[in-house]
Amino acid sequence: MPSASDPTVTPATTGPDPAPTSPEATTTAPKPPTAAAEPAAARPGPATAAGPHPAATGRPESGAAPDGGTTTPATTRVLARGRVGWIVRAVALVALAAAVLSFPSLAPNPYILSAGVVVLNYAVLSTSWNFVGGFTGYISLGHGALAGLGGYGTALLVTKAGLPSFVALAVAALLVAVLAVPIGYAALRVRGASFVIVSIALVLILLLVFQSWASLTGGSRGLVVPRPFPGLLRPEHHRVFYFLFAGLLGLALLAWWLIDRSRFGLGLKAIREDEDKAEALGTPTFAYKLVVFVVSAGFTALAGGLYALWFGDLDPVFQFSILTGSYLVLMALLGGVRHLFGPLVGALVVGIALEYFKVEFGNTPLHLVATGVLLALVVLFMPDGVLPAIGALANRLFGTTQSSIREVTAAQLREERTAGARVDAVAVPGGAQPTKERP
Amino acid sequence: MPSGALLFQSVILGLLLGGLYALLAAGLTLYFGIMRVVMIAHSAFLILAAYLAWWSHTRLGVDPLLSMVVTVPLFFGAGVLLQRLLLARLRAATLTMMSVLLTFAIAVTIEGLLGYAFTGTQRRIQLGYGSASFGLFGARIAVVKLIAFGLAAVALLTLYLLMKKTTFGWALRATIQHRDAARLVGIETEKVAGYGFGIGLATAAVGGTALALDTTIYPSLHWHWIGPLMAIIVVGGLGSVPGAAMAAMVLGMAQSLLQIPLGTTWAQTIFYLALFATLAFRPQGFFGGRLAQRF
Amino acid sequence: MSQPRSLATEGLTKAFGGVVALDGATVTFRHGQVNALIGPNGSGKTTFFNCVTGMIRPDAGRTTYRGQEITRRSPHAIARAGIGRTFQLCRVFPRMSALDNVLAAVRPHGLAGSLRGAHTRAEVDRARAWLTRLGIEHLAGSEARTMSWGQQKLLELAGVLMSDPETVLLDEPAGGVNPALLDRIGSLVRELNAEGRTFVIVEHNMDLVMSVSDHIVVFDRGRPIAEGPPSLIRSDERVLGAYLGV
Amino acid sequence: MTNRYRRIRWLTALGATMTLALTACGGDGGGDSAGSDDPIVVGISLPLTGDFSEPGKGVQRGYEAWAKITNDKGGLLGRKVELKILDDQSNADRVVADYEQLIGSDQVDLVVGPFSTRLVVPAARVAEEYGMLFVEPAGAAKEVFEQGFKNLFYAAPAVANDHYNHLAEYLLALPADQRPKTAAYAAMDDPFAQGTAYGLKEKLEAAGIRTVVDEVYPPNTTDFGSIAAKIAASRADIVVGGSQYQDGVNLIVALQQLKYQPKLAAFSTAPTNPEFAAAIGNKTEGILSPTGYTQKAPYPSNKEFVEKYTAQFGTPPEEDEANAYTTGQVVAAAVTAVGCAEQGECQKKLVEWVRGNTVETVVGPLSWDETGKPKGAHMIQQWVGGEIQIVLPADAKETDLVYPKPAW
Repeated sequence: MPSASDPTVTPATTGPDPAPTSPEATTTAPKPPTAAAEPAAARPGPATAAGPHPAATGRPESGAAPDGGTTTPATTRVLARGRVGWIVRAVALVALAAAVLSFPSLAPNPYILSAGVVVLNYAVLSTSWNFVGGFTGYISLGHGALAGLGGYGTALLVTKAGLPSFVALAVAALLVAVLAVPIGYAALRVRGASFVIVSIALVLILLLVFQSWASLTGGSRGLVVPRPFPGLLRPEHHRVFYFLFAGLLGLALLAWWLIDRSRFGLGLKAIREDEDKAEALGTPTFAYKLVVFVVSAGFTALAGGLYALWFGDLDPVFQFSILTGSYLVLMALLGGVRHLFGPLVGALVVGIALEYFKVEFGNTPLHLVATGVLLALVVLFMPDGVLPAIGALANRLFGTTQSSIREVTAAQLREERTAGARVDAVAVPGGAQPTKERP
Repeated sequence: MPSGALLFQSVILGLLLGGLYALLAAGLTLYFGIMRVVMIAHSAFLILAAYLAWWSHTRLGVDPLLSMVVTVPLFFGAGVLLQRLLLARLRAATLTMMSVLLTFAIAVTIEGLLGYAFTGTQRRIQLGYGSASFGLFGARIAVVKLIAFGLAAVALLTLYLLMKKTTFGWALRATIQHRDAARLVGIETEKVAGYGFGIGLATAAVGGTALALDTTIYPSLHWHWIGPLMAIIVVGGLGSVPGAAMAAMVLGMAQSLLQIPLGTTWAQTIFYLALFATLAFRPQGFFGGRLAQRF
Repeated sequence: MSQPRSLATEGLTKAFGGVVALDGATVTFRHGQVNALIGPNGSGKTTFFNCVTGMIRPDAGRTTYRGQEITRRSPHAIARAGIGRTFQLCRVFPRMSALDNVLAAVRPHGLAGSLRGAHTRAEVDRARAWLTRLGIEHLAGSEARTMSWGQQKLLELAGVLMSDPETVLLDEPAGGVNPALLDRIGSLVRELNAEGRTFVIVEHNMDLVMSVSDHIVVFDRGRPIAEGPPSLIRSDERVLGAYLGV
Repeated sequence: MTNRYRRIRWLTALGATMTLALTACGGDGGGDSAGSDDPIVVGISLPLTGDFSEPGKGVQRGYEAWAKITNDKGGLLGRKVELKILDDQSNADRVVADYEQLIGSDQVDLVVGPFSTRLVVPAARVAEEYGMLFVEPAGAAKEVFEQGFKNLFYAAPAVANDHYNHLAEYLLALPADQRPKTAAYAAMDDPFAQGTAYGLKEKLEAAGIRTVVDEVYPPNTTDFGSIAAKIAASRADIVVGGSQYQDGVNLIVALQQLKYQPKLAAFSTAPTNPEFAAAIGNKTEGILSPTGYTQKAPYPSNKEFVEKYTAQFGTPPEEDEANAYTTGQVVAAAVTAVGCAEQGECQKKLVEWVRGNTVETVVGPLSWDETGKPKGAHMIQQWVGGEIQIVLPADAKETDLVYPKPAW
């Protein structure tokens, strides 16, 4: 449709956040294509008028392809990304997996290996967090508590109910997921602030309960979790759990990726962008949020339970800690919540930065200051995380390579098209602002 | 069965505690009303003020109450700057979530700096009248607790008069109720929001001084306060100052009385149970407040 | 007079604090026609939309659609009943591509439908067709926030239409758009109406209102004060009075 | 709540990421240890920041004093003693990672324990699984000895539950008309602090002294008004506090605010602190406290310790410092007797030696049962005449126990 004119006055897209939703933004409009010029087949609408809601059946109206036959990914990324992009991604993925899996044999001593387990644990936790944080934009500071519940659940099922370790782990994760339903019900019924408050309150109340209910949880005396493989020497123990955590990470990433490309995921992202609007378009936002919260809680509990089996000692103050939750947030935000590998990258970046602070400032609580300042900087200046920032940088350096995860922007598209496109400026009328006073 | 004397004593203690909760929750409510911000750092500033009171007493030999001459204006200024320089920068679309993180970051930073300056050791002001008390119908009221309550009451009353009787209070209430409408009638809402934040933080300065009089302080103590305070503002109805004050008194009293049969730890859970119950059954809160529904 | 399939309200009332935004509004819209809802600022038009679409709970009164009460239903349930809406200040999903913006309106069916990995070719085609019809197909891959105001308004409309509503509520479709686009929107409304969709439009631009609508309802102080065809409304003194504050 | 939120397990993660990068660059030189000129490296993880940082630093001073005094006398087996101290930030995850690093990566020759019961158990498990001797200065709660550890020894006279043994004996020996009838207990929810109070509670209950108040408060409690109100309302004859430092002070002040006057008031830890008297406004008269160490103790090595410690740090040592020093003494005795100090077989010999022998230390002669529990009891001190003095057991007393205590 060459006749469809290009918007002429370039909107202010130079800044990182052009926010053209503001009514003051330059008002340009495409020239309306004449109805006659459109091929009738492409016109939606008339066909749907036959029944009351034909589209609601989800059946293709033209085209005979049955569901699943000729499906295309929903997002436009695919449209912009070429075969090369796929290959690059596949190679990167294989390299990453190889690096992760070969680490145990490269680790020079058990300490390094155990540190690797901790890293993986954090990667799983922040990826699990990202099910809620990344998709819906609801920020939970209480995921540490869900991990703690998973840990205690697993431990108690092993010690009190006598279940085998990994059965206990699965049951505990399931129980936490079930428990997440009423928690989510209270937290997600109203918007925004209440969710954060509940997530913090969850940590605080669970800390109180697990500390006080000493007859069950051992209270401040702690709870010892029996080793699942009692015969293993400590280095072997680390190795086994390293692979278990790696497997769990893979599972969490896979689940995230599957949701990311599903209709469910699109609905969740719509919630993140504009919840009212999503609701008005027919998305059952509350149910969506609740489901994804439960999924997130389940994965978090799995990570927490696996950690308990690995670590062996549980103490309420360490299991139910707000800082744990906040570090997950920091990792995910820094890495980029919109990206599959964002939390993973964030865990590494945050880790190194804070180790630096710890080394630099020694035995003072200044690492807290560093954490606070880093979090504030990310929130103020890099709310999208480093991955997009790097992506943008790479784009700037290497031109508009579309292997980037990012969708192509209108500005880029426009540039590509400028050569041929006829510019016909539509003057912006004085009353471009939607003033409500106008009668 | 607890004796009548113990019950009465607990009621008195609950009242004194509730007063402090009320003052602190009022500040927290103010922020939420003005900007829809859950100010996690409120209690960190509270502890900061307590430390300043302790420091001026221990190092300078000044009565802790006098430290307010400095801390109240200081905190007011800090509040204005905090709102104008940091919170106002956040995008409106993600304000609620990001402001939580930002204020969380501030809280952690304050905690770290306090730990750096004063170490993690628990501190307590040693006053000559620290263990003095007087009797009231068989109950005993500690002088320091009464002073703390008095401070909270005076500060709350001042806040009330400020909100109800002054032009600024009118502008502030208008901003809280409908920002756009307030702007339309010529209120400089940005400026008002900044001052509102300043007032909120000033209440933390008063509260911190009151707190320092009778309890131990340490850098991470703020986590101990923020939970109950958040519960209070939700139960009271987000954004409603009188609602928060009511909820604070009720929950403070409940905590004090529940300690008799349940002990300290379990009694604290009343705040969170009230929070969950409120959100599940009456999200708009129990004491007025109509902002919660939409945010 | 009342048509069984139409959107209707009865005594809808909503107060914010002391301000009464809706005061027992009883309205019946004409099915299959373009209805307009006009009135001075603050007369409760947007609140009316919000109540009808479930975004705000009315204090009293009821809403019916196709003979069924929908008053207490959640917004998504009302949307699924066939009522789509746009927002006063245009709202799109800023960080999703235009195509995703439109596809977000596809309703998945059940759990299996939700978890299906992708949209069908037909759905993508239909989404593209809407973008094409609204003249923004070339922006399919762009994030919505990079688009101009006018483009975003069209995109919002495309999303609503993708959900295939039988009745479309438009909140100030002309707000902030230039004359060329205004014409385009006007003719689009007429076309879509001809295809069988009912419209309810809140609008201040009288030219647009008079040119597209079949039936006009005038609001003042939270309730209808007059209704009728444009020719009648144009000369109604009460309407004039309401606008001029007489 | 408390500083514990700082305890973040992920910092360990950083170690991994850093070392991940380093592993590529080849091995470390820490592996060789047996050479006779090499120092004996003793690995320790301590809470230098976080909740337990104050006592943690005390323990650190104790270890440093031990290393200096030992080296001044020529070291162990002719080798210098070198301490390698890591900060665990009062965090259990971190303490485990620290010992992993010390044993696995840094290849230290010996390890000794961290501070606080909560950290001892996880740390001891690491040492156990690497087969290292683990003598520790702070895991006083009885749970520590119920984990089945074979290599663990507590280097102090008694576990928490036995701290008040002498006092219990004293009270139960009183004539029936003087014996207290009722008792009130308030303990911090901490294995050590609670253990002290509950140890006494068990013995008194068994003898028929009724418990009228039994309160456990979280470590972050700052307002003791309600607890004090309950105790005051019960009019218990005696009050026992399982306290650390500040909570004990707060509870005493709150009790004094309520004008409660018990016949006996015993609090663990707090009353032995040098700042205690000032903190409660000098109303200390009659307050009791158990202690495992006193600078005035007549044991030969103690004189040297107090003297040299005071010269090194300017102030005389307290209990934490003494416990760390004791730990060092126990390890040194074992190493000297067995004649080796490195990982591997040697550790088994060290363990066997400690189990079978009695060690003379600054807190007296120590020996252990098969779980690593010491077989002694604590002394009881009391504030008498504005000064804290030993009153029990009878053979060590500096003055007589005052009962019932005067009003405070």
